[in-house]
Amino acid sequence: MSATPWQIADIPGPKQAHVLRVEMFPKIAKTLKRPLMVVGSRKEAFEGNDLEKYIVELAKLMNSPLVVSPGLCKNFINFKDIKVICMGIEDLINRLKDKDWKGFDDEGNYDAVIFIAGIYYFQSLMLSTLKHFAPHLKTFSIDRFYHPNAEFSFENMSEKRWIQEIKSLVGMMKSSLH
Amino acid sequence: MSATPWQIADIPGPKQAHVLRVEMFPKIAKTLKRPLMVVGSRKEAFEGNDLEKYIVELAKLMNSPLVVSPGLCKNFINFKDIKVICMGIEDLINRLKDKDWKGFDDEGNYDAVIFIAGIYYFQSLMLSTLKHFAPHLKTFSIDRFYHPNAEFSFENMSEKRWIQEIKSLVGMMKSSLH
Amino acid sequence: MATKLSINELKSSFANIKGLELLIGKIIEEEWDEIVGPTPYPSIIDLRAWDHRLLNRYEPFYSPLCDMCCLCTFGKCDLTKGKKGSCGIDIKSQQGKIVLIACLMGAACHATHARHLLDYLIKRKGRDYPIHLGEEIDLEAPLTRLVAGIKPKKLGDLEEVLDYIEKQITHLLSATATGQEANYIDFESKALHAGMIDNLALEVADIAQISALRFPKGDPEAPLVDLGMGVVDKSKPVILCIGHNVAPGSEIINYLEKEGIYGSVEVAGICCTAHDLTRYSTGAKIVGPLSRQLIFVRSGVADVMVLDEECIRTDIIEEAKKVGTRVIVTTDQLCANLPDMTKSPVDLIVKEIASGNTPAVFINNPAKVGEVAVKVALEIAPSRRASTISEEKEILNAVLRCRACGRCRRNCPADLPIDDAVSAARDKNLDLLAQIYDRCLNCARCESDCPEHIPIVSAIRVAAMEKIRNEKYKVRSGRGPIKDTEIRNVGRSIVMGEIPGVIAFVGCANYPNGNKELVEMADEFAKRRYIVLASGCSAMDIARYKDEDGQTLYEKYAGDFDAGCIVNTGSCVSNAHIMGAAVKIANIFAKRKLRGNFEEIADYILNRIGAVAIAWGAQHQKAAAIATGANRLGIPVILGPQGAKFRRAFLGRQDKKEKWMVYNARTGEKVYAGPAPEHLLYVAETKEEAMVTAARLVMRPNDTSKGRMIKLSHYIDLHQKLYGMIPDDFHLFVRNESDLPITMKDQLLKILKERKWEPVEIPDPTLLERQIVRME
Amino acid sequence: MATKLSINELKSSFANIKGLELLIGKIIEEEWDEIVGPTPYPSIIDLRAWDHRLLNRYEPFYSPLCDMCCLCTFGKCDLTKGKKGSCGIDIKSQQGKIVLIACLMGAACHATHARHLLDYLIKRKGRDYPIHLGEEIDLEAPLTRLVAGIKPKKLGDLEEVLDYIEKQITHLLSATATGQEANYIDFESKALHAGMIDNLALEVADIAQISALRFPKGDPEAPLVDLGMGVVDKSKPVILCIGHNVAPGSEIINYLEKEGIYGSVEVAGICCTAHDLTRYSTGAKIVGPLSRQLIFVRSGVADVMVLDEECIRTDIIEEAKKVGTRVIVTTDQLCANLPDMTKSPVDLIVKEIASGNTPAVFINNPAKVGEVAVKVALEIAPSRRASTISEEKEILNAVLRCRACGRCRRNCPADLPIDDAVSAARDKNLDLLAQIYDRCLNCARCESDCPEHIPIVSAIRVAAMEKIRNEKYKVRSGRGPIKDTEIRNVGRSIVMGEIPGVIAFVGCANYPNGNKELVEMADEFAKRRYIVLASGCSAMDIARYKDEDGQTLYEKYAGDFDAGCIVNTGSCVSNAHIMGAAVKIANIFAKRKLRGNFEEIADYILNRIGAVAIAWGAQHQKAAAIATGANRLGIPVILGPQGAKFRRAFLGRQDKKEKWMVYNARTGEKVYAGPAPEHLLYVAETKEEAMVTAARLVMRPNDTSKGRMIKLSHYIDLHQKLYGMIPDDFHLFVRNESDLPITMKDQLLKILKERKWEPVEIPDPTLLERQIVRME
Ligand code: SF4
Ligand code: SF4
Ligand code: SF4
Ligand code: SF4
Ligand code: SF4
Ligand code: SF4
Ligand code: SF4
Ligand code: SF4
Repeated sequence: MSATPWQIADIPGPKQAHVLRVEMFPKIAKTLKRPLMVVGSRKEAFEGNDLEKYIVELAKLMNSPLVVSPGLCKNFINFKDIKVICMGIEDLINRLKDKDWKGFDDEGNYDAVIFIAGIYYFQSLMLSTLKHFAPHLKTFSIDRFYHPNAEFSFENMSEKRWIQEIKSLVGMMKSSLH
Repeated sequence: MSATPWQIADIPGPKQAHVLRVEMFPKIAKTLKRPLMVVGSRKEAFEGNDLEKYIVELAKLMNSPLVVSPGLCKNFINFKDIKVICMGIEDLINRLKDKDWKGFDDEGNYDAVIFIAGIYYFQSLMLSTLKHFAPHLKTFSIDRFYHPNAEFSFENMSEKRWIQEIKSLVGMMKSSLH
Repeated sequence: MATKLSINELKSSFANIKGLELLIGKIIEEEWDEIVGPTPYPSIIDLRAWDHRLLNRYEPFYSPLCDMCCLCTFGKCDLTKGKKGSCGIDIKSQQGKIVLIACLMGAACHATHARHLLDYLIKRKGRDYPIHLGEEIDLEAPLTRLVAGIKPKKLGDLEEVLDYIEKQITHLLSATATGQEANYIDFESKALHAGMIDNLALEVADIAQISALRFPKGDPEAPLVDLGMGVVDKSKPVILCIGHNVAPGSEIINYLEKEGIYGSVEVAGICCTAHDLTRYSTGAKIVGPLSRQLIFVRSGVADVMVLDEECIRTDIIEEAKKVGTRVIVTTDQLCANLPDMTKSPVDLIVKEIASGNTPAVFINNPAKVGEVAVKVALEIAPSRRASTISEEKEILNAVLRCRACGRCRRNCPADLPIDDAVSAARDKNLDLLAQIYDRCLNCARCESDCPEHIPIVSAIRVAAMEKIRNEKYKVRSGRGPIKDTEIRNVGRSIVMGEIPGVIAFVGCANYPNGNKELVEMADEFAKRRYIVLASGCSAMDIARYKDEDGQTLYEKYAGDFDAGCIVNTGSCVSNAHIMGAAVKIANIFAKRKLRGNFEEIADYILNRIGAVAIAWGAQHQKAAAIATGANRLGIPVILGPQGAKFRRAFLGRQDKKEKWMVYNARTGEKVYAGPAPEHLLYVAETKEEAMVTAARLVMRPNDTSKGRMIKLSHYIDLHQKLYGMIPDDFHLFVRNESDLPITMKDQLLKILKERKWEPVEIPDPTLLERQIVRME
Repeated sequence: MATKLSINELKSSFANIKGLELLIGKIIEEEWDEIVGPTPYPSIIDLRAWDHRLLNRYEPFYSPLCDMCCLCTFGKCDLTKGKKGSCGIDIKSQQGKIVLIACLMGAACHATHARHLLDYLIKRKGRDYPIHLGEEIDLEAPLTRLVAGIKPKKLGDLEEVLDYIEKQITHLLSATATGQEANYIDFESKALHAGMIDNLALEVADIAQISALRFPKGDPEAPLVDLGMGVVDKSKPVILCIGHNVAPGSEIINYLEKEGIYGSVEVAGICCTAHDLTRYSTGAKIVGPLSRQLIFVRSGVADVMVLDEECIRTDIIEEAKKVGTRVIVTTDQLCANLPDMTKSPVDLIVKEIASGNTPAVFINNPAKVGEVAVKVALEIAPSRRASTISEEKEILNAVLRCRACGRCRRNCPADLPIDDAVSAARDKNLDLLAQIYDRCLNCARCESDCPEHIPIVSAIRVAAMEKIRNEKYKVRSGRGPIKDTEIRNVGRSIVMGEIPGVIAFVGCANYPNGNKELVEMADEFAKRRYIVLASGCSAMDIARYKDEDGQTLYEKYAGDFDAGCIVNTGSCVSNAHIMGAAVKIANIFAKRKLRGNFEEIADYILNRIGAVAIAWGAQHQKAAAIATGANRLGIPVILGPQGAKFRRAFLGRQDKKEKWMVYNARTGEKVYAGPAPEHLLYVAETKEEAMVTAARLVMRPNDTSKGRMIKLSHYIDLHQKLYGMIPDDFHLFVRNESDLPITMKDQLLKILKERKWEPVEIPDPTLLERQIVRME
């Protein structure tokens, strides 16, 4: 439960993520014009809970498409009213870092990316790429790990607590919209 | 004024110094049996103040000999009632890290080393050596910089503020003894 | 020849490279009449134009593992978000530099290994010993011919190739110093050069040992040998070899054979030395890859452990000592502060070691190692102190100290839930620990950070004891090169695309989830009648699983270089034959000239040969070098998620049409050929992604419609099966309607229409202007 | 010779190393009758026993700059306080590995530089061009004879030395990969090997260029040449060369001479290329060391900038472009993603560059570079856009944005109070900025982190403009080797200790407080009649100060290798002659055999030759390599405080008597010889400490009483002067009363008595058993 990198030696340098608390997020979310939610392939994250459902709800609330890492997209294809893109995360990051990328709707690149459920070390490096090469993007990690390479990141927490946090995040987002 | 390494990229790894506040020190000092004070060669630190005097007082209060880096020992040789050793810091550190070293009084190694007024990057590396190879020693930095490689370190502060802190440290040590 | 004799009088090891000179002249002028291409022994800049072409399409993608640089006394420099270091470098170039350093460390390993082997073999067999890889292999050294531009006939001919390699490595390393190369593109060009050099070194090493030792020579029916933690017969004296250089291990076998006691002493290996021991003798056994090293050594089963070079745990000597295993280190690569007894008499050494006075020594002479190792093993085996039940109890008692602090997990490179497993074990449930065994890398970092000093890896061993005992598998011993005849058989089908692709599983064992995923992938592709290859730790790990019938993949599939087969080429150095097979197709099937003709061949492979390597557990710098070498030759590589820590990928952009233009060699026109292959080096997060990506990356501009149809149907099918949907991008790979898989044609045509697809021409594809009007 | 001809038909650059073979035979058998010592062309392990001897006394001391390792995909691994990495490595061995990598990067630079030079010189002068260093130098290549065991007569003879070097570098680099060398002691043995190899490469490079170009040949009266930021005549076209390889620069001069316009075009240099340009032609000018690079380039004075290799700011091409300076890169070490125009016609290239279409190009041909650079300079000089007053105003305006946030200082590697200086400048006081100029490394890290994007380095330049204009100094051009005659003159006095010591100022410009301290140190030692040497950036920086009489040290002191003189050997590669001088003393004065006899000579130097190097601003990996090489040869090195970032020192322990035992060669007894020299590699925090330490480290067991008396009196005197007291440890250096300085004898005797001092014998010291009964 502290803001040290989840993997002990995952210390990139002087620039490390601001700690993101759930209650901060709805406010921040309002300032985002074209957010993109990205779901990684940490399969354990989805065991014995309804994480997919919350993620989809969140994406809808933010009006964001959902990019899902290929290892997990099967879990998401049956949801309605949400654009699910099944795409390798590295490929995605490579496009996101290109300011002139057209996005999935041909309307241009996004302004913020919200990551969840990635394999920690892989996710960390993808965030590192964006940190260094995508100054045009804000990055958020709402995974259960403190991700120093994000701009804003949840702290480390247990799987159980995290699901609670995600739930309350969805709740807060809802009430902030209404 | 924050506990980030003074030189921005001086980030050694996951283990970084606890922040030392002046008021903590007298208490800690009481637990030390054989402390050693070490003065580095950051010459600017001694300009326009009486730093030497405070350092000597502190050493006396702790009943510690004073090792002074050769660039500055001239400033210290005229003080009375204090054992001043003029010795290269790297040579000193090399002995300190040897648990079986006999010390300057042939009574064995020390149990704590208190550093002040070192050249930042050099000091940082000497502290790193002790951190890795001298588990038998506690290390303190009461310099004006946050030194991540110490076990306890002051935070970064201005030269002016620092002299104040050193003064009040001396004061507190005195009253804690009486 | 007089020249050579005068040289032999010189004692220094360096002087060995002499005596070549006249021979070279001979080969060039008399024995190989192929015209010399534009780049024999290419310098750093000779192939730079080719690299820049590749790098323009497949731009370097960096994922910095560290934001700082600490390479000189100006550092550390913080390079975050546009900041530059004191030398003026930015993060991109600095990452390019780090990648180059890694590739050079890898290439240097292979070069050194090759030099050690060659020196040893020349000493034993003579400089004139012929290079001969078997009857059906005339093209003995595709990479050497291609890169060096020579046709090596004798062991001695390979020495100049190594001279060249050492020079290139030195020059490249120089460029990594502060204030040298300034731009990431040229760092990557240099990394590609380092990779090519690495691959060349692989070939030198493997063709030398295949020629001079009694290895299988391209034999598809190379024997099945024993592999697994459970295959070692503990009732016999046990000698364990770890590393990559077969010289000491083979001398152990020689000595045993000479004494007539081979069979009564177990010779087993870990890492590539194990592969090569079984290539040398089917009586040798493979314990497993790097990821089994620590647990096996801790079992105390080995009487003597012989270490040569590469991939040896730095603390393994201490671990061996703890269980009473004696140690011999054998090369300049790992001296370990041990006393050098190379010049002492055998009996004295044996006494020193066996008595325990000097339980670990350095002997820099393979034959002597062979004799000493055997004698020591025979002497101490009767009193061997293998691990006991009381020790196992002690370990499980230690587990009770666990306070569920979680530090073990947070120090685990694979982020395995080891804390939960130890906590469960504390509560008498060993199942979780036993599960961890399958995924664990044996790295012991968990242990290293446990505040309670619980011997976690030992606990894993105890929990998985039953599994370990039953780990008995069969692997086909490494066959080495692909035969010319095989190339003739399948060359056409590969180039036309009718064999959907060649998938090679290569590299180390740093998998995200254990080796089982590797097995699943190999099985899937073999089932689909791709040609599947494997080498190194991956080739071992593919064997470490049995199907319902109790068969490993090597028993299930044949060992030919053909559709639906699985080839174990052998140890890491045998990766050369994977690259070599691609080169051979270009030469034997397509008649492209090899000699000093790198660009043309790489262009051929990139555009025509649907080969992809999957380095699912790439860990070592050697893996970085091998992969980068494959890339220069036009072969894409897929890495597992840990591979992102190499910090660099080479990614194409499907959405940028201008990047996918090729010349049509028939007309000289620039035409759009689709994103094929889409990436050169790609990190996949999961096995699903790796498989689908591989199926996509085998597509090549040159595929015939029939070939493309086959490739597409696998791609779409795998995509549907694993992702649950038809791929968004399949239309990019359809040149005309006949590319479409027949069974889905209507459905796909509809989608094509929606996507405003239009047919394009199938070119005779090339990136090289000079290929436009080809003179052959 | 027939052999050689057949080789010349081969085009590849690699083939150049052929043709040597017969020659070697000749040299060995016919031309050098010195018996071959035990270790010609030593392998990694041949000198391991010597290394272990050194390392036992001078134990590696590590100061980790980073607690983590990130070298493979298991990482990052945290190695704090006993934790091990996934490969089992601990922090000590990991640090040893990092040090070895640094030494190898350095050695590779010198090897590559040497190869480039040699290839170039052989191409110009032929393989048979004689190696000749002047009339009074018969011992032309002390390190080559010592290490390689050959006596090189012709340029071509040096090729096999480079082959050897490249092989060693490759093998050593291999040992740094994951899972290779396991113990820090053997990492350091390998680093020492790398250092020796590095020094050998230095010698090859410098004797080749001295022989084949028209450099001073050991001339103590080498001419005084111009040095400083103010020496370039801006009214002429200006060509600026940066780097280390004199080939392109010398070709610029050749072309100017050929055209008869030398003198009307300025040819100036930065870093070692500058040294070598003035060795080639006294008309060339030295701008300064690395630490002046950025400011000078920003001045826009150069019309054309020619970059070769090493120590070139990574961003300097961008900086040059900003001020309109055209750029030519010239070697494979720095291609910078620039178009390769090597094969284009000169006029086309000139047009491309001059027009600004392609303001920066790559030309890999020195002669072509010479012509192109001159033509471009002539063409664009008339319209040169040097910096203007309005730009200066703009810069000072930018300073007004300073918000005193302090980030610049916290990003400054030297921890300079640049924030205060910029703040003061904001308040119209430029003095602090001008003071910073003297200490600033020109690294621009401050700028890089300024949130207001203030061009801080430019502001420093503007503030120091007046100083810069007046920076006009004289330096003695690099003379290269020491003459045999000089060695004969002073050899005895050095070995007996009667010349108190040889102090060499070497290495880069990363000083803690600017170059002035270096000048003070050199002055002090020259005044005290030590022999002072200087090389590389240090040799430049010693010139960058004038005394009251307006003289630089080079004007004040003669250039002989003699007491109270200051020798500029030349560029970095000329460091070979510093080591070489020590070797020459052993050979010429003491008649020790050189050939392949490293151990004996190093033992001789360690015990008898009071030489110490001070690398006060050591920054580059090359500095690590050079220093480590000196260490293996028995020469101690002192680093400035930044040197701690190399992470390793070799420290002796005065207080451990058992470490200071030597054999008395006359009797075979082991005797205590005192802590002399006390350390092999030591980091001093201040110049005071460096000076006193140097005076202590020149003491050697072999000193005669007279010699020791002289050394002791300087030591005690400097200690009193700089530390304010008599040293605590002087008694350790007193063997008997006649060692005591006469003037202080009574005082010191009293102290000796207090310290319970007892006299010991002066041995004929050696660490080698086999020297005990010496056969000569
Ligand atoms: S090499 Fe460059 S970036 Fe790295 S530490 Fe040195 S100055 Fe900094
Ligand atoms: S030994 Fe296994 S469980 Fe422990 S840290 Fe390594 S991979 Fe993780
Ligand atoms: S680190 Fe040790 S005590 Fe902590 S959870 Fe892991 S096994 Fe238990
Ligand atoms: S690059 Fe590696 S060694 Fe250097 S600072 Fe970063 S983690 Fe540490
Ligand atoms: S080399 Fe060893 S310590 Fe370094 S990252 Fe790899 S496993 Fe960790
Ligand atoms: S970083 Fe810039 S704004 Fe901050 S103190 Fe330095 S010069 Fe001023
Ligand atoms: S340019 Fe000078 S002041 Fe600025 S960071 Fe570098 S050394 Fe410090
Ligand atoms: S002395 Fe150092 S900085 Fe100067 S040119 Fe040589 S290596 Fe570069």
